[in-house]
Amino acid sequence: MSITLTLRILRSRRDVMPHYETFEVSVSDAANVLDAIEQVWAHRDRKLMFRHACHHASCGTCAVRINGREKLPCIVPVADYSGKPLTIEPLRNFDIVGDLVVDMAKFFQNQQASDFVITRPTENELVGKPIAYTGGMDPESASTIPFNRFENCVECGICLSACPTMAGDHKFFGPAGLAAIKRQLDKTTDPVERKRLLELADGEHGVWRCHSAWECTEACPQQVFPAESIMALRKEITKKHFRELFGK
Amino acid sequence: MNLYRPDLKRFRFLRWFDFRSWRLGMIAYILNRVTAIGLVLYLYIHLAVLTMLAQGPSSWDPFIRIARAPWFLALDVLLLAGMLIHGLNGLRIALTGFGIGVRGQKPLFVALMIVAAVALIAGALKIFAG
Amino acid sequence: MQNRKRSGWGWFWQSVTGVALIGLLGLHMVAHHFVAAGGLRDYQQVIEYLSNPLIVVTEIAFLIVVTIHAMLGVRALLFDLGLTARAERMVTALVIGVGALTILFGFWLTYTVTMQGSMLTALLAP
Amino acid sequence: MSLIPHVIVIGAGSTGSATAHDLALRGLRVTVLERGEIASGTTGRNHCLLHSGGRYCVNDKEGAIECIRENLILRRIMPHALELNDGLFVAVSDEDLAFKETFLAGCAECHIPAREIPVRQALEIEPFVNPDIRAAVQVPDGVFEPWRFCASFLATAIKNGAAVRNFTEVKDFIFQGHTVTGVTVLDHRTGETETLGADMVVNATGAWAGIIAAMAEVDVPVVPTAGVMVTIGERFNNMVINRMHLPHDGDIVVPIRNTSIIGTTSWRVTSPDAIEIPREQIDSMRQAGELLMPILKAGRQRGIMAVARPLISKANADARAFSRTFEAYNHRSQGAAGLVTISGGKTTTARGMAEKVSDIVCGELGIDAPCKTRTTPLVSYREFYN
Repeated sequence: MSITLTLRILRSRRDVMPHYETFEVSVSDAANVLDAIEQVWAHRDRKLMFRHACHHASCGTCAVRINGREKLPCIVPVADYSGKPLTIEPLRNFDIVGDLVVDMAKFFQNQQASDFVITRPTENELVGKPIAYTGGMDPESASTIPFNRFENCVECGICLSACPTMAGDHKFFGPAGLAAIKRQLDKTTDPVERKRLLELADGEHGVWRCHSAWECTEACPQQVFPAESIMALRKEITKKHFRELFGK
Repeated sequence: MNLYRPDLKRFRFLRWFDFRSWRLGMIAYILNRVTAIGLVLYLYIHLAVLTMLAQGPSSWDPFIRIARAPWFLALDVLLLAGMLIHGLNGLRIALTGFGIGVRGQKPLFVALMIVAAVALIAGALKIFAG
Repeated sequence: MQNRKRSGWGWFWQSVTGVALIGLLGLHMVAHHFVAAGGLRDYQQVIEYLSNPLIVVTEIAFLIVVTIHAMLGVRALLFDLGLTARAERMVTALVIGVGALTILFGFWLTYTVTMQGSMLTALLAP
Repeated sequence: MSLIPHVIVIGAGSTGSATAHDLALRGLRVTVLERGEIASGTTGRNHCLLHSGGRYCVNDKEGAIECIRENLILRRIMPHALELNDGLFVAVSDEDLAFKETFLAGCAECHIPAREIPVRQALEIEPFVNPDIRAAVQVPDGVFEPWRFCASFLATAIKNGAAVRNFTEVKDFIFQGHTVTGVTVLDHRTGETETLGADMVVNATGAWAGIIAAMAEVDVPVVPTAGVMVTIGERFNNMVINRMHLPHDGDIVVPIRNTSIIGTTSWRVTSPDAIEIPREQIDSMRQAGELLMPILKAGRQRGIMAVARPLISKANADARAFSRTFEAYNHRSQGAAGLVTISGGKTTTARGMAEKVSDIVCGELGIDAPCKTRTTPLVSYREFYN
């Protein structure tokens, strides 16, 4: 069965001020919001700029705001909104390239700063090991589920868009980058590397800029728990400061 | 007003007031901020008022009579509300920042706000009862 | 990131002073509003209250802690607006200055009122 | 003007990205033009299977040999975008069991390291596989992250001097006589149309290759063949679970991150853009997937995706029977010198496709530069944004 859906999309381009344009499209009732956006592009306006690749929440490219909330539209069913009009906007706290596309350059530089790799280090130890399905995730098991060999973070930028500190302070390192530092810290025992990572997370625009709104964790579609990572980093860094204070 | 406008980039913090995205954490964030600004302003008003003490009883005692008026006491209740919200929410932020109660921060916030509400009611009754 | 080595202390002291304030402010509020008859003290009552040295010490501790907490808070709030490095340095200098003035003013006020009080007490003493 | 020849690559899917990398490594000036986001076509929406070749080792040996060769190369050059979890071919019926010897012989013939493991052990490793399986064979399948797959190639290309322009759509070719000398593009970022000169143009647009070729009034025998994939919001398997039979609908469950992808169907479509998904295909595929792993029934359906694969038409056969191998076409003989099309194949074989088309490009340009992509490790996909 197909349903008619109204999409109000924020359009802008280098030479066009941001404004909303309304489109009506027909989609299957089983479709996700990304399918509806793609329908707008396919049948209404081929100039629409939007990012998408994998359509199953692995690549992290399609993140937008749907009715003011950050989502990966590839896994949000249109049925969730029961036919009501959808307002689709690009992520906040990024520069807009055009329409729904934002500039991810600085985001990826911060992701890279900790040398965060998306494959897990346990990769080689897993071969032939039995798996255990735990059903649902919590912050502790989410990073240790044995058979997921990629990190949970898909680098979509949703947490930065949801973060109120990011809204004000563009120099803030951002929840995703800090969560990446935390994961790298978990993976290494090398004291020099640990020191480097903690110093990267430290600083006026590092973990201390967070004001505990926990919006990143709330918005994250992939159980990365950035706020929890920030808190854990604070604890580690405070410990390090005290050790340094007493000359150790 | 469209907050995506590039010329509003310097006022990005206006995005805090996009009510559509407010969840519990954002409400806590905004409450903390609003009460913080209110309390800092109050600190200086308070110090200015206390200066009257240095001028002796002739300027202080008439003020105290005004301060005992019901409308003034209502302001006191507002002040108390600000202190309770900021203090108890701040307690959550401090605790979680040291790695305590991270997993239960949301119920912790709700519980602390209930404590704040109860304390506020008790305080208000006491203030008005004299 | 400048001041990397020291930057964590701002948040640390913000938390410590914050927790301390819960105690001190509670004491301050109870002492001023909930204990005194009629809710607020008139001049005479204030003088009597301040004649207790323990109270003076507590009030001064409160003054210092609340000023540090407020100034760190104002600084954090302004930093959240995404300032330039220059503006950040100016804000830091500004909150140190304003904080120091506030504490000095508080000292002066406590001293003046306490002195007035002791003179008054001396005058009234038969 | 630089003396180094300028090559335009149309399309930033896996083929275009790998081609840009190959040509940049050979020292050419490369510009990649992509109408949308990178990997937003077939590469993005496939089931992310890094083929061992096991799937094709009986009915498409050529494709299978390409797969295992490229699989082993990719493990060396882009380990940062791969989940190396191996694959398990399981026999769930008597016919499947009877197919086992043929399958193992096919693997041996294509040099795919296959290892039969006892059923009991297989069920220990994969407790959610249908407990009634009759046989299990382990092969070196894997999973790749499609966007990062392309971004890694492009990032390395950029590092070697290539320019990548996404959201830049090719609108027309520019000819001088019977030679393509450039393209007209629309930059969606600025809304402006401009022309870009080129010594060679590579059409690496996969299922869209026919549409692009038509702009230059040449033909390529690419048939856009749609496939549906259903994603389940939980992951139940460690390895890729394949059914041990000739490739069919819903006979593979690919785990990636914390999801499972059931793939895939196959039917011809007229346009590769915005494919309508037939409802009955979803149901039939879920049923077939549940035969392999009954627990999938309990899984929450997370999404459905359909995309057109570029199959090369060789005979009038059913879509499944097409070879999954690739083909490069030099359009010089059709009156469009300077234009080459590369299509067909799979993401797993993208590097091999790039090598083939880059050889043709270098041959046309009279450049003697060997392919170096087999041994050159790729930089992090994040450097795509540097």
